[in-house]
Amino acid sequence: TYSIVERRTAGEFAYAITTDIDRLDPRAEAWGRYFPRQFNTYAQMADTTFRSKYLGSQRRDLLDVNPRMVILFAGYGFSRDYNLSRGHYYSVQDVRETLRTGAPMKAGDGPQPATCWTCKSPDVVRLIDDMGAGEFYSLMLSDTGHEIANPINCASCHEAEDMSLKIALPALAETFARMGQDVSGFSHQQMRSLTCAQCHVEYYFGENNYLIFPWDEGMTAEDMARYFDKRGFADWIHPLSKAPMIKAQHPDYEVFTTGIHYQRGVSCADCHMPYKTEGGMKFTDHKIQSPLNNIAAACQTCHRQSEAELIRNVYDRQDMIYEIRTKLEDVLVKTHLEAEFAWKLGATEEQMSEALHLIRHAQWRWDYAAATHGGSFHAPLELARTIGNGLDLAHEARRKITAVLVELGHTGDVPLPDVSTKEKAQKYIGIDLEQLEANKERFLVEIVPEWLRLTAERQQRWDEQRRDPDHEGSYIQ
Amino acid sequence: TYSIVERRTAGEFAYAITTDIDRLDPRAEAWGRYFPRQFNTYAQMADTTFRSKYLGSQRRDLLDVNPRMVILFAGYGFSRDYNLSRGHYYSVQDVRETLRTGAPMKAGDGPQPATCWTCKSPDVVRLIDDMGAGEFYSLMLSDTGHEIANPINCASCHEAEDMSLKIALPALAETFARMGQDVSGFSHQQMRSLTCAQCHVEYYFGENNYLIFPWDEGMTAEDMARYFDKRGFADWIHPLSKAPMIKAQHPDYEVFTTGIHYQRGVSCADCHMPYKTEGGMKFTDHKIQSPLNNIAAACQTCHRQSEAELIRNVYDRQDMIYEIRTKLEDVLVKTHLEAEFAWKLGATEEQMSEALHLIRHAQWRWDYAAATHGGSFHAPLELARTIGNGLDLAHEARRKITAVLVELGHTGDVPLPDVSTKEKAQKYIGIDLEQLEANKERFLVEIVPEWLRLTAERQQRWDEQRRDPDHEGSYIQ
Amino acid sequence: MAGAFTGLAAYALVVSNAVSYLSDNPATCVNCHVMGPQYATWFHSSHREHATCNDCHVPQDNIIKHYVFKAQDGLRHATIFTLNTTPDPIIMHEAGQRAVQANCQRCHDHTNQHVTSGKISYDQVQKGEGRLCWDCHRDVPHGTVRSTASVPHARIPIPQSPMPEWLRTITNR
Ligand code: HEC
Ligand code: HEC
Ligand code: HEC
Ligand code: HEC
Ligand code: HEC
Ligand code: HEC
Ligand code: HEC
Ligand code: HEC
Ligand code: HEC
Ligand code: HEC
Ligand code: HEC
Ligand code: HEC
Ligand code: HEC
Ligand code: HEC
Ligand SMILES: [Ca+2]
Ligand SMILES: [Ca+2]
Repeated sequence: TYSIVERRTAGEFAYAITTDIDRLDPRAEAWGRYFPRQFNTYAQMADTTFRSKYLGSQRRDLLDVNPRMVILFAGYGFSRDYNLSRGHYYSVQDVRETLRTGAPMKAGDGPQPATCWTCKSPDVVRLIDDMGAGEFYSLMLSDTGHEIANPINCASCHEAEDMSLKIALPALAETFARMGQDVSGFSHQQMRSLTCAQCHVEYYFGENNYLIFPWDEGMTAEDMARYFDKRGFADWIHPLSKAPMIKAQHPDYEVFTTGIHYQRGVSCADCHMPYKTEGGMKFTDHKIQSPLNNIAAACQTCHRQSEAELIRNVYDRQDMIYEIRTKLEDVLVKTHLEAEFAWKLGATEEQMSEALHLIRHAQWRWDYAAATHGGSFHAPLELARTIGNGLDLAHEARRKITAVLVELGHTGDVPLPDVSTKEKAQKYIGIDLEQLEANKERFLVEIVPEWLRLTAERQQRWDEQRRDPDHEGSYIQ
Repeated sequence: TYSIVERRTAGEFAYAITTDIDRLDPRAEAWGRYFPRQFNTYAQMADTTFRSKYLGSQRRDLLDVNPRMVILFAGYGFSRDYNLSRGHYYSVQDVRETLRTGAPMKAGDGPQPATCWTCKSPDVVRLIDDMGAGEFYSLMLSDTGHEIANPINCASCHEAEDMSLKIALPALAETFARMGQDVSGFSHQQMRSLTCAQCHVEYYFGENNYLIFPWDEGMTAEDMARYFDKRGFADWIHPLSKAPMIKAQHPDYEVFTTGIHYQRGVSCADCHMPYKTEGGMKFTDHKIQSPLNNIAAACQTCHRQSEAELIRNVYDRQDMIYEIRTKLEDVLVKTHLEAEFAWKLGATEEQMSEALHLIRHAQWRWDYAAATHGGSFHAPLELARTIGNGLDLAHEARRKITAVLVELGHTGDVPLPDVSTKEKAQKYIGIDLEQLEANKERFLVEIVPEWLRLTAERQQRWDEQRRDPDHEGSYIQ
Repeated sequence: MAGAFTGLAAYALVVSNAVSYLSDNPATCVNCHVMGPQYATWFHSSHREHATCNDCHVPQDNIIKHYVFKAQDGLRHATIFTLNTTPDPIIMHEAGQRAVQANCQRCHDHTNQHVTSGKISYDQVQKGEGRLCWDCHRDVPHGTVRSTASVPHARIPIPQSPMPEWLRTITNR
């Protein structure tokens, strides 16, 4: 028979298991040995068959689905290749395979810095522990390819001692510190979302490709736009319109905090890692995926509606957001192309400057809504508000460009190119996809196997050191 | 006085009461005699002190709060006078007092038909029972002023026999019948919203001012716009832009059905007429008002959050909708004024026709969102979607007009009048407010008292007949 | 004076059945019809077979606390009921929530032993450090709507009237 007093102390020892896991061990298997339920569900992420109306784990070519993005991202990596994510299990592999990382045939080659690895692997935790964040970020992706091998896993979120949640990567803690908050003060409950906020957030590369989250002014689209404006920051100059653009990357956490679930204390883990019962025991399901593949545990503990109705709720919200988001995309595409036309007619920087500033802001708002894949459900109203403002700005930009055209003597419609498919659009902006794919193929065949060989060697050495009774200190170095 | 003893059993003999109420009796007091709790709460609607951030029972001059509406409604009654509603208790009085009904000094005078009374008084139920709906609608408001005296009350929603809910007015039943549905088949739970849908819906006047709800194609803004387009219907021609406009009036029910509360089976009465306990008796609170004046009963039966948090939830949604709605208003105002300028420069109907069609549709979407006062909470996302589409259309309209101006040889900004206050805007569109108010004053002093005298006589006759043991049949005729 | 007061208090206790608080039979809770919705929802829940009202609503860790809590709570409910100031909707107080949370954990300790949800106390929840069991299990056991609106036609055991038949006939006329 239980007494509450006894039970509460018992609870505290739950995971005070002594393991020999090194906190820097980046291999899921090394941790998984002690936690078979969590490991097994984690491993289920290898399965990428699930597909919902807009999302899921199947890789989908988003540029093919929506060729407008090719024009919007012209001049930037995302116009080459942009896929729907497949899940944590594939994080490293996807970085190697995307055309955005090009084909660096030797250490030091571009186009991307090592910073890209940051959110893809706990090997990064190990390297940063060793060399410091600044040093790591200042390397190239190709410099570190042989060091980064394990996809996101246990060491990304857990302390080895007691399996409590932790912020393993520096950027989030640095950001909060700038804002006067100490991550170590956050409660366990908050950590159930903050571990995700290490990566599922908008970021940019500062000096020497230092990873920064631009939250100093706040987390809405307007707040972050102000942050970038103040610093005169641009990710790239759009080759068609010549507007100084800002890229939004997955502001999932930021958008989520404006939604009703966050406001009611629901955390990311509640829906994406709900409890599961096996033999009457609860544990956290580590198959992180679309909750629509697991409605019973992810939603129905809190909502008694049928699966069909809950799915409809999600699709309804997504449909509404996509409807107005697409309107905004259409205007933006035309505006870039008409701006290009104005330059061709000899527009001056002075004539164009207002319009370009408006394009920057309109597209930023669009991207804030588009880049957060779950946002259409996490906080649909905030996205609708942001898109509404984006529509207003984009039309205003287009209006300004029309006025410039009139000044330049052009009236009536602007002749627009046919950019209605991924192929046509990429051709128009001068992307030679075949060439890029051929280079990538060479890289994957010639370079990556060498990276994997070095990794295998390294990891084998660790295991030997771990088994070696004479070895002192950490078996990882 | 109650005792514990009584209250324990009070619940048992609730409403198997036989009354002598005539089903057509339009007086709350006549019904209230038997139902003191409902009557007393009903009578509390006389109090109009409550005011929330945007709504409440205080009369507020919406044209003063938002002068853009003067321009948007130019040429239509709403540009003269538009107030925030005060509640059912004032329905008849408000119709008499609004400048929209002018100053009809004798029977038959305009501007408004008797149809306006429909949603304002159960006296209408009585008259329609007598003369039929078509006949009633074809009269003028002034023809029937002496017949309409009692504000919305019991007979608007209840059967006299057993106090069950009923659809007392014809328009809703006719609308459902056209769509192949029979109102008598609706469940009690549905009636808890449908009694409100008798009035809180978009309507228009068909032939001979027949009251119609335009739902045949569906209830979204797009569906109803299609309905009106098919019929080539316009409420009025805008005097500035000359666009054929459609007025949206309070599509509360329509918008509500797209929101999560409706989808989860919550009805209007749940929030606006929550249960109340008095002496252990649960009864329906008949003080119909903003739920923010009664959070405990209206929200906390279902939500465990604090009052402050629930209010914040409502205001957050309203703020977001108002933010983008205002953007849309700004564009619409400019578009009307620029269209006016184009006409002045000699634009042709052909040049303008596309733009005018776009204005009609953009403003309809705006109005659909603006006219439903509760909609920003009832279904914020649907309104944001609708406003987003409105923004796209309005900017497109403005763009077309700019193109016409260029064709007419005008480039650069259009000189716009200062319409930034209610006074300035009304002056610009030629409204002589003082004159209208003076006429109204004469009407209220000279005509209305006579109407009230006739009413008193009539109602006294009823009471005499009711008390007369020899009188046969209904005491009302 | 004091005697009269004691007498009145005793009368109120008897008539309002406050003594029934000492029993564990759920029907005794419904002695007050204001408890009707809770009874009806519990009656249709999976817990009917396993847990009575008191299994959840009264501390079970210590026999003295158990009865002190019952007496305090029972007195407050009886008083409020008698004074006719029942809040609508009724919402659990802090002490009540603390007890219920502990009771959920008491029975479901095994299930929750390896996850943090099993270790969260009411006080931690107040500090934002976790959630109550019924923040997730929102329907356990009373459903999400706490008013008669949720169960308008629920059948609950109607309490025996303490009024003599003849008095009732007269009062009801
Ligand atoms: C270390 C960085 C990192 C952390 C921490 C992280 N994620 Fe991710 N997440 C990613 C990356 C990268 C991807 C895309 C991987 C790919 O498809 O290549 C991703 C993908 C996802 C997906 C898409 C899965 C699918 O099937 O397509 C979901 C859902 C998700 N993460 C949720 C979460 C949640 C919830 C948390 C916290 C409990 C979390 N993530 C923590 C980086 C991270
Ligand atoms: C702050 C963390 C962070 C950084 C830095 C980051 N990513 Fe990601 N990455 C993510 C997250 C989170 C996802 C999953 C987004 C989703 O699909 O919802 C992701 C997804 C991806 C994917 C899979 C889907 C796709 O887009 O095709 C690739 C490839 C990728 N990132 C490459 C990169 C590259 C290249 C860089 C550097 C330029 C980079 N990432 C920098 C967090 C990050
Ligand atoms: C993306 C973040 C993330 C990753 C990666 C991750 N976990 Fe977890 N893990 C969590 C969260 C969130 C919880 C829930 C913590 C809580 O609320 O108590 C959790 C809980 C646990 C628990 C506590 C018991 C339970 O089931 O709740 C164990 C043990 C655990 N994880 C092991 C692992 C192992 C082993 C791996 C690698 C295979 C892993 N985790 C990878 C986020 C993660
Ligand atoms: C831990 C509890 C919890 C989980 C898990 C959860 N919800 Fe909710 N949900 C809530 C709460 C709380 C609200 C706010 C309404 C309220 O206060 O009752 C809400 C609101 C909603 C709403 C209405 C908000 C809106 O945008 O209109 C929808 C729809 C919804 N949830 C669907 C889902 C779906 C689908 C899932 C699973 C993917 C889910 N919920 C998972 C607790 C939860
Ligand atoms: C109330 C439930 C709920 C919560 C809480 C929640 N999500 Fe989601 N999330 C969803 C739903 C539903 C989807 C849409 C899935 C779909 O369409 O298949 C989604 C989608 C996603 C996706 C894209 C998945 C994919 O298949 O590519 C990511 C990434 C994501 N969420 C991350 C997060 C992060 C990070 C948090 C916390 C900051 C979070 N979510 C909180 C329910 C939730
Ligand atoms: C017979 C027509 C009619 C019916 C039926 C009707 N309403 Fe109204 N309602 C009105 C009119 C007219 C007004 C504005 C009266 C005024 O201020 O002059 C109004 C005003 C209101 C207001 C604003 C109150 C305030 O304090 O400003 C609310 C809330 C409301 N109604 C809700 C409801 C609900 C809920 C129902 C159904 C239970 C309902 N109405 C049924 C016609 C009706
Ligand atoms: C189909 C039902 C219906 C018809 C027909 C109708 N109304 Fe109303 N009226 C309402 C409702 C509902 C409200 C409350 C709207 C709100 O404030 O939310 C209202 C409010 C009002 C108000 C008070 C607030 C204000 O707008 O200043 C006036 C005055 C009014 N109506 C006049 C009229 C006139 C004049 C006509 C005829 C042209 C008319 N009504 C036709 C349903 C109707
Ligand atoms: C705008 C519509 C409307 C008006 C006007 C109205 N009622 Fe009601 N009434 C309702 C609704 C809705 C209910 C709840 C019915 C239900 O769900 O059982 C109700 C319930 C009742 C009941 C049943 C007991 C209860 O409290 O639930 C009585 C008796 C009653 N009303 C009397 C009146 C009297 C007397 C008046 C006039 C003073 C009146 N009503 C005016 C809509 C209205
Ligand atoms: C009869 C029950 C009921 C009443 C009364 C009620 N709600 Fe809700 N509310 C719900 C349900 C059910 C949901 C949908 C979420 C879910 O499934 O839990 C919801 C959702 C919500 C949401 C999230 C939806 C969104 O738009 O993001 C908010 C906020 C909310 N309610 C506030 C209120 C407020 C404020 C009131 C009072 C004016 C109120 N509710 C009255 C049952 C109710
Ligand atoms: C879930 C709760 C809820 C439901 C259900 C609901 N409303 Fe409302 N309603 C509100 C809230 C909250 C407001 C905003 C009040 C404020 O801002 O003061 C509101 C505002 C209104 C207003 C304007 C009130 C004013 O002060 O002028 C009207 C009219 C209205 N609702 C009618 C309806 C009708 C008709 C229905 C059903 C078709 C309905 N409501 C259903 C919660 C609800
Ligand atoms: C004498 C009549 C009566 C009896 C018998 C009764 N209650 Fe209550 N109960 C009330 C009243 C009145 C309230 C509202 C008082 C308040 O909110 O403080 C209430 C409130 C409650 C609450 C919420 C407030 C709190 O204290 O946390 C709970 C839980 C509760 N009762 C449980 C029970 C249980 C369990 C029983 C049977 C053992 C029971 N009641 C028997 C009259 C009674
Ligand atoms: C399995 C545990 C359990 C049992 C058995 C149980 N309750 Fe509850 N009770 C709860 C929980 C949990 C809440 C809080 C529910 C909420 O607010 O959503 C609650 C709340 C209440 C409340 C306050 C209303 C509120 O929503 O805060 C009353 C009154 C109540 N219960 C009475 C009873 C009565 C009477 C019985 C027996 C017929 C009973 N309970 C049986 C767990 C239980
Ligand atoms: C007196 C012991 C006891 C108490 C107290 C208790 N439970 Fe239970 N509960 C049980 C038993 C026994 C079952 C049935 C288990 C089964 O059927 O396998 C059960 C079933 C459940 C279930 C699964 C079935 C369902 O209804 O969804 C959940 C969830 C649950 N309890 C949650 C709770 C919560 C939350 C509380 C506190 C509010 C609580 N329990 C209090 C004994 C209890
Ligand atoms: C963060 C959300 C959350 C919290 C807090 C939570 N649970 Fe659960 N619980 C769940 C989920 C999700 C499941 C798994 C449901 C499934 O398997 O479909 C579950 C499963 C259970 C089960 C097994 C149900 C079954 O059908 O077998 C019981 C019993 C239970 N929980 C009781 C509790 C108790 C007691 C507490 C508080 C100590 C609690 N839970 C706190 C989310 C939660
Ligand atoms: Ca960025
Ligand atoms: Ca209309």
